[in-house]
Amino acid sequence: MKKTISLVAALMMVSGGVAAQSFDDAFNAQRGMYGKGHSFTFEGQTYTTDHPEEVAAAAEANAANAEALLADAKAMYADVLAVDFGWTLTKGLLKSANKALEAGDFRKSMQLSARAQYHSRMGIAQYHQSQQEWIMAVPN
Amino acid sequence: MMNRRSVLKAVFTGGLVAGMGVLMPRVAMAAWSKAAFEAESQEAAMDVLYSANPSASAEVTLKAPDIAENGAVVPVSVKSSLAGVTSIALFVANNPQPLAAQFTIPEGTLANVSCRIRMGKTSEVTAVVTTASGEYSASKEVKVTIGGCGG
Amino acid sequence: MAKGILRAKAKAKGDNTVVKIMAKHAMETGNRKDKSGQKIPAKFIQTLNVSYNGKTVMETNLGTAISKNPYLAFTFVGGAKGDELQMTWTENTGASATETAKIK
Amino acid sequence: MKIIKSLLAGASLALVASITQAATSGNTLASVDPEADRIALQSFFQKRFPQVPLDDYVNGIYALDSGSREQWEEIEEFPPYEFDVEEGEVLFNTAFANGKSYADCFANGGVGIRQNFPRWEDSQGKVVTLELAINQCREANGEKKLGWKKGKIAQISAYMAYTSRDNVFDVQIPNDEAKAAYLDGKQSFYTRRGQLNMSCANCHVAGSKVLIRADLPGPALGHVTHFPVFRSKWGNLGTLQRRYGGCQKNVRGVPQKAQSEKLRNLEFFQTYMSNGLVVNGPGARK
Repeated sequence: MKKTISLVAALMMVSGGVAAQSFDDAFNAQRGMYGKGHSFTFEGQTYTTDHPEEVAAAAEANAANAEALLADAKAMYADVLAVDFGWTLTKGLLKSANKALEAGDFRKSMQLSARAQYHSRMGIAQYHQSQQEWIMAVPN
Repeated sequence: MMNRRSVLKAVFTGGLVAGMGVLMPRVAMAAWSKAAFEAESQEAAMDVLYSANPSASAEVTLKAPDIAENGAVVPVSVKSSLAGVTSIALFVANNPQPLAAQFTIPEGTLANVSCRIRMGKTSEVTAVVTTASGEYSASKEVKVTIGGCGG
Repeated sequence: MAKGILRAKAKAKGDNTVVKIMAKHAMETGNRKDKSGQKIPAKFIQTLNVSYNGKTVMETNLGTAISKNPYLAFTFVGGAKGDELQMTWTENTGASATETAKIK
Repeated sequence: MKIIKSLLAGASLALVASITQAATSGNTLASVDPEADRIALQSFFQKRFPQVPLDDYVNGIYALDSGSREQWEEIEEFPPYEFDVEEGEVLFNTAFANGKSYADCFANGGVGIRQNFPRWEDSQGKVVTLELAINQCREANGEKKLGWKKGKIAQISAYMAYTSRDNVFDVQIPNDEAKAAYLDGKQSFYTRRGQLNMSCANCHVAGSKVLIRADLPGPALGHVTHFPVFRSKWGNLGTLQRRYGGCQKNVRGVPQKAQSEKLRNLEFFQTYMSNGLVVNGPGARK
């Protein structure tokens, strides 16, 4: 299963479909090669390979941050369901994040919320991408 | 085809029903043998049913798939060109209870039966054919895979 | 429709009759658990015997390794179109019945 | 551009690499041409599996996988759905409380009409699948709706398919509204969903010769002709829309609701693709 998912990640990076390297391409290439927590430069600027969700999850672990992150993740899950592109594991992540929050394990809750939010962001991206690209898969 | 040894063994292993079945005049096969059907290894089940280990024979044909489409429904056929076949039994070595079925073949019925069996995992499937001169067998490994999506 | 659990297709072919029988039965092994984690008790067909003109043409002892909706096919010498087969099944629970089918 | 993509993404995108943008049928109401789509899909499969006759696609995966086919033929000796067809017939012929029955709702008394579903219903402005029509019939006669995925509705549908065996699928697209529904179904079929980012077509068109663990996916051509199916995995009979939900879950997507507009349109598109093939439902599958 791991293998499939990394392939999926690879598919995600080609979203732009432009030959010249865009920021997304650069980000994804760096992320693919070095994982999170790595710095790279793109057009003279320095960036890290962290997803926005990972940056949010790395904030101070406290009740307020965990609650805010969970609320964001839930809102984005509602958004992805509205376009009918939800992923199956997201609901469980949100549930676990809620549990961890109630148990006072803020760090864990934030990490779970971040993953859930990443799923939903990707689902929404998938929706937009598919609107453009589905026709290319049709045989003729 | 049970002799005294297997009767004793059957009774000893708590297979009262099997024991009684064998003690009755042999009208075809014994009644449903609890000891044999509930035995948890193929060896134990065969011990209950047969006096000696069946010998492999090219005259027993076991038809079963190489890879089962679904372990819950595996079509299996057994036939034999041996003379005087009185019964056919099917074993799935790696099932929790390896004995799957026994078929009594009265005179006038061909030694050729088909059924569908359950297989928990990849296993040797063995068909044992009983004739007046003893037991003969054929085996085949049937692979049971974890399905992908299923068509 | 007061039909039994057995369906049979018996066809006279030359001197022989080809019999195919399927039973509508879950063949519960006793190893499965239901949603609440309780073991579902074993409930399966133990024997299925077929006779023609008062003569047994097939006797079977079945175990839990027989699939759901058990299937049995065999061929016997004799039998003619329009004749009847008697099929008797017994469950491990003691339930039992005899059903009939016509040779076609 | 496509080359870059397949280089980047490796094996799974390579599947798409040989496929170029549809020239004759497009992605707008004006440019979409269902008949061209259907012929293109047929020729895709005929090019890929030249030894498989077109008619054989009604057998689904068994048209392509000989090892499985042998077991399937063995199962078809006495298929597990026979009980369901029998029970479906009884249900079909049982009168409602008001004295009417299913036969009153359908053309030709409901016999031998499977090939005309799903159909575009102008009066309702939507695609009506056979199962939807069955439930509409019930409601029109004061009966409760049946569940969409299995049980009685599948049995009735199985009986109706059984009476239609060997009839040639003839799904009609009578107007632009119907065409829009078709286009929506077509888009769904080629749209990637779920965490695994896969579309129906990834497996059932491009991937039709790629093993998924030990399984070959069934070819999209003839895909719907044998439903409802008795799947050994389910241990009972289920409708096409039950299977759709299962597929969407398999790619880790939140499944769309059975008989939702999206899935009805998908069934409309898929069945149109199988126009010209015969009804051979119900079927037995692994």
